[in-house]
Amino acid sequence: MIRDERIPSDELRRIDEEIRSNWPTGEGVDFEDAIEYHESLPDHKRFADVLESADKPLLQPRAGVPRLDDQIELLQYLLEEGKADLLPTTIDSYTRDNEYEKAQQGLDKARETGDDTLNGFPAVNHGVDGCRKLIDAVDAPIEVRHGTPDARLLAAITFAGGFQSFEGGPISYNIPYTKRHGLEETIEKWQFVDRLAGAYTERGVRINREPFGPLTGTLVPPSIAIAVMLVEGKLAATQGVRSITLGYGQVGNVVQDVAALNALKELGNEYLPDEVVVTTVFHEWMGGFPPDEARANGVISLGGMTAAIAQPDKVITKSPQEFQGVPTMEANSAGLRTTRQVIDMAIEQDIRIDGIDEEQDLIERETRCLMDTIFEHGDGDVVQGTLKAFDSGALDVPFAPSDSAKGAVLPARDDDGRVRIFEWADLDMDDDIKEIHKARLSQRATTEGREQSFRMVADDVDAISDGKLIGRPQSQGDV
Amino acid sequence: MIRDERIPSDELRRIDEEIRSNWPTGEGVDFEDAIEYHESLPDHKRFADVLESADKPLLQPRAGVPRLDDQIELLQYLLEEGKADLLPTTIDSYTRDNEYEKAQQGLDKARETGDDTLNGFPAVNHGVDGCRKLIDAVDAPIEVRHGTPDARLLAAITFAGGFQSFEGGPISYNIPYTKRHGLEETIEKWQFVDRLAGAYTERGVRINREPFGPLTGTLVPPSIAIAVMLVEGKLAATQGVRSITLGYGQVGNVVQDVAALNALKELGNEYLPDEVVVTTVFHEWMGGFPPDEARANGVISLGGMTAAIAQPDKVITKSPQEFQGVPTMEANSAGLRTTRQVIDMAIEQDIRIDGIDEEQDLIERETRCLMDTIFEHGDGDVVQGTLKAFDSGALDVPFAPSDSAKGAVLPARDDDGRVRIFEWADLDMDDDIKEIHKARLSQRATTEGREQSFRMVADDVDAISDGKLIGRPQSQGDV
Amino acid sequence: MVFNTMSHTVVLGVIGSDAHVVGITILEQAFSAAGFDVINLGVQTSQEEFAEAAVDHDAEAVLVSSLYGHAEQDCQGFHEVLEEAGVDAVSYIGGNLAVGQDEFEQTRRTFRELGFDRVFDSETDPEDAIEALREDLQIKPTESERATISS
Amino acid sequence: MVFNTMSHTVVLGVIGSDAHVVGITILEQAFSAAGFDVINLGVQTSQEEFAEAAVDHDAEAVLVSSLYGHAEQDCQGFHEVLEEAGVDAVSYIGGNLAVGQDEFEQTRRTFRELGFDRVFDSETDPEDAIEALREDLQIKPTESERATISS
Repeated sequence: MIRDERIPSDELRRIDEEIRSNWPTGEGVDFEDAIEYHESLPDHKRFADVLESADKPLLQPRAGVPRLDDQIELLQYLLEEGKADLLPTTIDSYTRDNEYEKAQQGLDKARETGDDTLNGFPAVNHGVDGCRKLIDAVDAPIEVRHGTPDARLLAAITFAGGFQSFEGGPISYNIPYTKRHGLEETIEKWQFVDRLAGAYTERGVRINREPFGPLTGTLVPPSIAIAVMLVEGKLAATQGVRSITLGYGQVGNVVQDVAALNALKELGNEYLPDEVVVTTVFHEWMGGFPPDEARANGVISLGGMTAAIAQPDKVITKSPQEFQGVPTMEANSAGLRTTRQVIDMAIEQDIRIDGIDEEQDLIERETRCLMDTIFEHGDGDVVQGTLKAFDSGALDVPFAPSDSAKGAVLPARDDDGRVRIFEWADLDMDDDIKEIHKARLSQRATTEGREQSFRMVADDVDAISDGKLIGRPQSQGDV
Repeated sequence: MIRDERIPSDELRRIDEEIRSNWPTGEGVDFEDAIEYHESLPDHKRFADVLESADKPLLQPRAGVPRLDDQIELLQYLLEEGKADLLPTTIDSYTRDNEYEKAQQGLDKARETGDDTLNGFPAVNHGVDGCRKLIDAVDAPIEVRHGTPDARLLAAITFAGGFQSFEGGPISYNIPYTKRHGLEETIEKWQFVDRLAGAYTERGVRINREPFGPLTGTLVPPSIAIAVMLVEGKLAATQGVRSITLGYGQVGNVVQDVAALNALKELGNEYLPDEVVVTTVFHEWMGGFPPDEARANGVISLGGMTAAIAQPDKVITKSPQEFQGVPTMEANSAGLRTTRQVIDMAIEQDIRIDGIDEEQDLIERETRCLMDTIFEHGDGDVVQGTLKAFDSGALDVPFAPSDSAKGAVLPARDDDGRVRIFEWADLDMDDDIKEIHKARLSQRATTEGREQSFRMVADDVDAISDGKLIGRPQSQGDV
Repeated sequence: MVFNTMSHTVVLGVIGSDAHVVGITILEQAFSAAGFDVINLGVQTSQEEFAEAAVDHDAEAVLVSSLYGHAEQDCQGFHEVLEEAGVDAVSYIGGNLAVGQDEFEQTRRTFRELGFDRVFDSETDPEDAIEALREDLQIKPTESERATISS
Repeated sequence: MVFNTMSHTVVLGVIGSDAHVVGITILEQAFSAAGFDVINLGVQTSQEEFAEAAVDHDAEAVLVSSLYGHAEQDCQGFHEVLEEAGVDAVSYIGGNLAVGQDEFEQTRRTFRELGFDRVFDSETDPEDAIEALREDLQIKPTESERATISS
C-alpha cells in the first residue's frame, strides 16, 4: 500500500535505471556529471535562489516550440523584449503522454520542414545535451512546464540537463489533464520525481518544485486549490524537496484573490516542514479569455493589479492572444510588459482593501476542513487520505475530467464576484461554512431575481470572455 | 470691472451678433431654429440626460479629423467597434486660435488631396449645417472638445449645430494652453459661452458644460485642479448653465485618485448652486505615456481600475498609441475596450481601500483654503478673486505656460506615489497642511537616501513613461 | 421539473482525446434540469464507448462534444459504429468543430454528411439544444415547463 | 550650490508657438541649482525675444527648447537675428527636433548647420547639458561641486 514515505536510495536507483531505459536518451543521464554541471552554473541561473531572494514578484511567461534553436531564440526574445525574470520551457503533448516515438517524428518533421508539428519542446528527445545547450544559451533560470502524469523520464533528463525548476504534481497534473490515470499511479510516479529532486537537493542543487495551482482553471474555489497545493507540497517535502512554490490561479475578484494568496502563503508555511522554503506563484486568469486583444489586456491588467497588492513571489503571465491559443512571441512579450507596467505602478502604493482578512479567514477555515478530512481518511497518512478522500468525494475538484475525482462540486460567483460553492455534493465541509456560501449565493439570486441554479454556473463560466466578471442574466445586461 | 454676474439679455444679443459676423458661417445661426432642431433630437442624443441618468461610468474617447464624412466614419467606428457611450469632436488648432481662414485652407486642402493637414474638425468652417449632418449621422451624444481661449463663435455655431456638450473654461483652457491670453479676457469670453449655454437651457435645451480638469496634465495636485473646477463651475452656473461636469485627471495613485474624485463630487455639490446637476469626469493619465503599446495598456488599465472604484459619471479614455500622438481609430477603440473590460470586471466588486477618507479629507481642506483665498482676494466676487489670487500667486498651477499664472508651484510624489507640493511659492495654504506635505516628502527623501530637490520633480515627470509611478533615483532601480 | 410522463435518456460525452470538461458538465446539468436522464461519459470517450452506453441505456439521443479542433477525424466512421451496435438514436454534435476559419455553414455540412442530425457551434446555449431535442423527439412541454421557458 | 566666484547667465525658452512648459521648468530648476542665473522666457518665445533677453542680461548661453516637431522652421534665420542684435553667446537646442523617424545624427547635423553649438535629443538629462555648458564656458567646478557630481 502506497504511503507518504520517502523512497529508499536503492529503490530510487532501481526505478531510475528502469526509467532511463525507456528511451535512448535516458542513457545520457549521469548523476555525478549532472551535479557538476549544475555547480558550474552562475548564480543568476539558479532558479530557487533567484526566486526566493527576489524583493518583488518575478514574471514568467509560458513558451515552448519543438526545435532547440527556435526555443533558444524564443526564450531570448522573451527575456530581452518581454523583460521576463524567469523563463519556461513548455513540453509537447506527445511527451506528456510518454509517446516519445511520436514526439521524435514530430521533431524530425519540424527539423525538416520548419513547421511546428509539436505544441512544445520535446525535452526527452532533445536529451541531456540538448537541454544543456538551452540552459547555456539563455541567461535566466528556466522551468520545465508540462502536464505529464508520468513525468519520471522527463524529470531525469531535464534535471540532468540543467533545469532547476519543475512544474506539476500527482493531483494537479492528473485531475485537470487526463481521464484515466489513477491517482494512486500518479502519486507513485511523482514520488519518484520528487525523490530525484530531493537527491539533487541533498547534494546542494536545490531543484524547485511547483505544484500546478490553477487545477481545472475554471472557477476553482480557493480552498480546494490550496488543499491540493498543501498535499502536493507535503508529498514533495517528504521526498526531500526543499524549495516549493505553491500556485494559485486568479478568479478575478481582487479581495478573494489577495486573500487566497495570503492564505496559501500562511498555510504553506504552517503545513509544510520548517526546512522547506515556501514561495507562491499567481497565475493570471486561466479561464476563457475575450476574443479581443484589447479586452484581453484588461483581464491581464486586473491580474497585474492583484499581484501588486498580494505580492506573490512569481506571476505567470497571459498574452492578449490567449483566446486564439498559442501566442506569437510578440504577444507573449506584450503580456509580460503590460503586467510589469501595472505592477510597477501599483506596487509601491499602500493599497489595503477592507475585508481581505475576513475572506482569508474563511478560506483558511475551509482549507483546514479539507485537510482534516484528508488526514482522517488516511489515518494520518496523506497519500492514503488523499486517495480515499477523492474516492469518497470528501475532496473534489469542479470540472475535473479525471475519473479519479467525482467532479460533482459546482462553483458559482456570489453577488460580489467571489467564487462560492453552489453544489457541494460530498465535499466534507463544516455546515456553518456551507451556510455562509448559501447566504452569499442567495444574495446574488435576489439581486438577479432568479433561482440559484446551474444557469449561474454556466453564465459565470462565460462571463469574463463576454466582458464581465459575474454571469448576470441577459435581461440585466447592458443596453 | 468684470465680475461674476450674469450677462444681461441685450448684451448677450449684442455680443452674439458681433461674434457671428466674424466669419461667414456665423450667419447660419438662428436661435429659434436651433431650439427647434435640438427639440427634434431623440432622447439618446441628449447629452446631459444620457450622462446624468447613467448607472455606471460612461466611456468617451478623443477624436477629430477635418472632413465631415471622415469625422462621421470615425465616430461611427468608435461607437460600433469601440463601444463608446459618448462621443467627442475634437477641434483643430487653427480654430482654437480663431484663425478661421487658415482652417479653411486646411479643410480645402484636406478635401482636395485627402491628406489631413488639420489636427481636428474645423466646426466653425463646417458651419451649422455641417455640424447638424454630423449630429444626424451619429447615434450617440457628441461633445465639442477643443482648447480655445476665445470659443464664442465656436460655441454659437456648434450649439446651433446640435452639440449639447462643450468642454473648457476660462482658466482651464487658458492656463495650460496659451501663453499670452490674459485671464480677465478669457473669463469675459467664457462668460458669453456659458451665457449662451444658459440661454439654451432656459428654453429646455440643457447644454452640458465641462471644465477641463487635468489642467497642465502633469502631476497637478488634486486640490488645485478641484479649486479651478469649482471656480469654473460657479461661473457657468451664474450664466445659467444647469448641467456641469467637473473634471479630474488621474495621477496614478489609486487612493489619491479615488479620494480626489470623491472630493470633487462632494465639493461640487456644496459650492455650486442647488439647481445645477453636477457630474464628474475622470481623465485617464494625461502625462507622458510609455513608448510601448503593451505598457501603455497597463497605464490605461490602472485608470480603468480607478474608475471602477471611484465610479465617476464619465471616463475619458486614452489609447495605447498615446505616446506617438494621434491614434488610429483601431487603437482608439482598443483603449475604450480595455478600459471597459477592467471596469466591468471590477465594478461589481466591493473594493473599499483604507485611507481614502483621510486623503479625501486632506484634499477637501486644501481646496477650501484655496477657495477661501479666492473669495478673500475678490471680496466675495469669484471673478475678481480668481484674477487677484492668480496674480498674487495665492492660486497657482504647476507647469503653467500662461503668463497669467506664476507657475512657480512644483509638485512631487511622496513615498506612496501621491502627488504632494514640493515648492509652495506663494500658494495660500494653511501651515499645518504644508507640514503634512513636507513630512510625506521627507519620508520619500529618507527612503531614497537623497535630499528633497527638483530632481524628484524631474524624475517623477518621466516616471510613468519609464514604467514606474515614482521617479526613484537610478541606483535604486531594477537590475 | 418533470414533463410528460415517461423519461428520455441521453448519452453525453467528449469524443477523442479531448479533455475539455466544462461544456459537458454544463450540458449534463441543463439536460438533467430539463427532465432528461443523462448518462455523462465524460471526456476522452471513444466511438465504441458512446455506442455501448447508448445500447446499455436505450438512449434516444447521443450528444457529442468536441472543443480541441479534431472533431472531424475523431468522428470518421462514428455512425457506422453506432449502426453496427444497433443504436437507433438522434445524434448531435457541438463545440469548436474546425481548427481554421471555415464558415460555420461549411462545417455544418461536413458533420451532417458524417451522419449527425444536428450540428451546433460553441456559442450555442444549452437551452437551444434542449429545445431542438424536444422537437426531434416530439416531446411536448407540460404547462409548468412552458411557463418556465417563457419566463 | 555655488561654484567659482562669478555668476553666469543663461537665457532659456521654448521657441515658436510650442507650449510645452514642463521641460524648461525642469531645466530652469536644474541650471539654477547648478549656480547659473537663469532667465526663463517661457513658452511661445519668438527669435527676437530670445535675442533681446540675451542682450539685456548679457547672457553667455541661449538655450532653446522645442518639443512639438517644428523646430527646424522655427529656427530658420535665428542665428542671423542673434548676430544682428549683437549677441555673443553659446547656443544650444534640445527636444523633439524632428517629426519623423530621422536618425538623430542627421537631425544634429541639420541644427549644427543652422548655427547651434550643441544639439540634444529629448532623452538628455539636464546634468549633461550643464556639464557641456561648463565645458564650453570653461567653468571649473569647485571642490564641493565635484563631490556632488561623483556622488
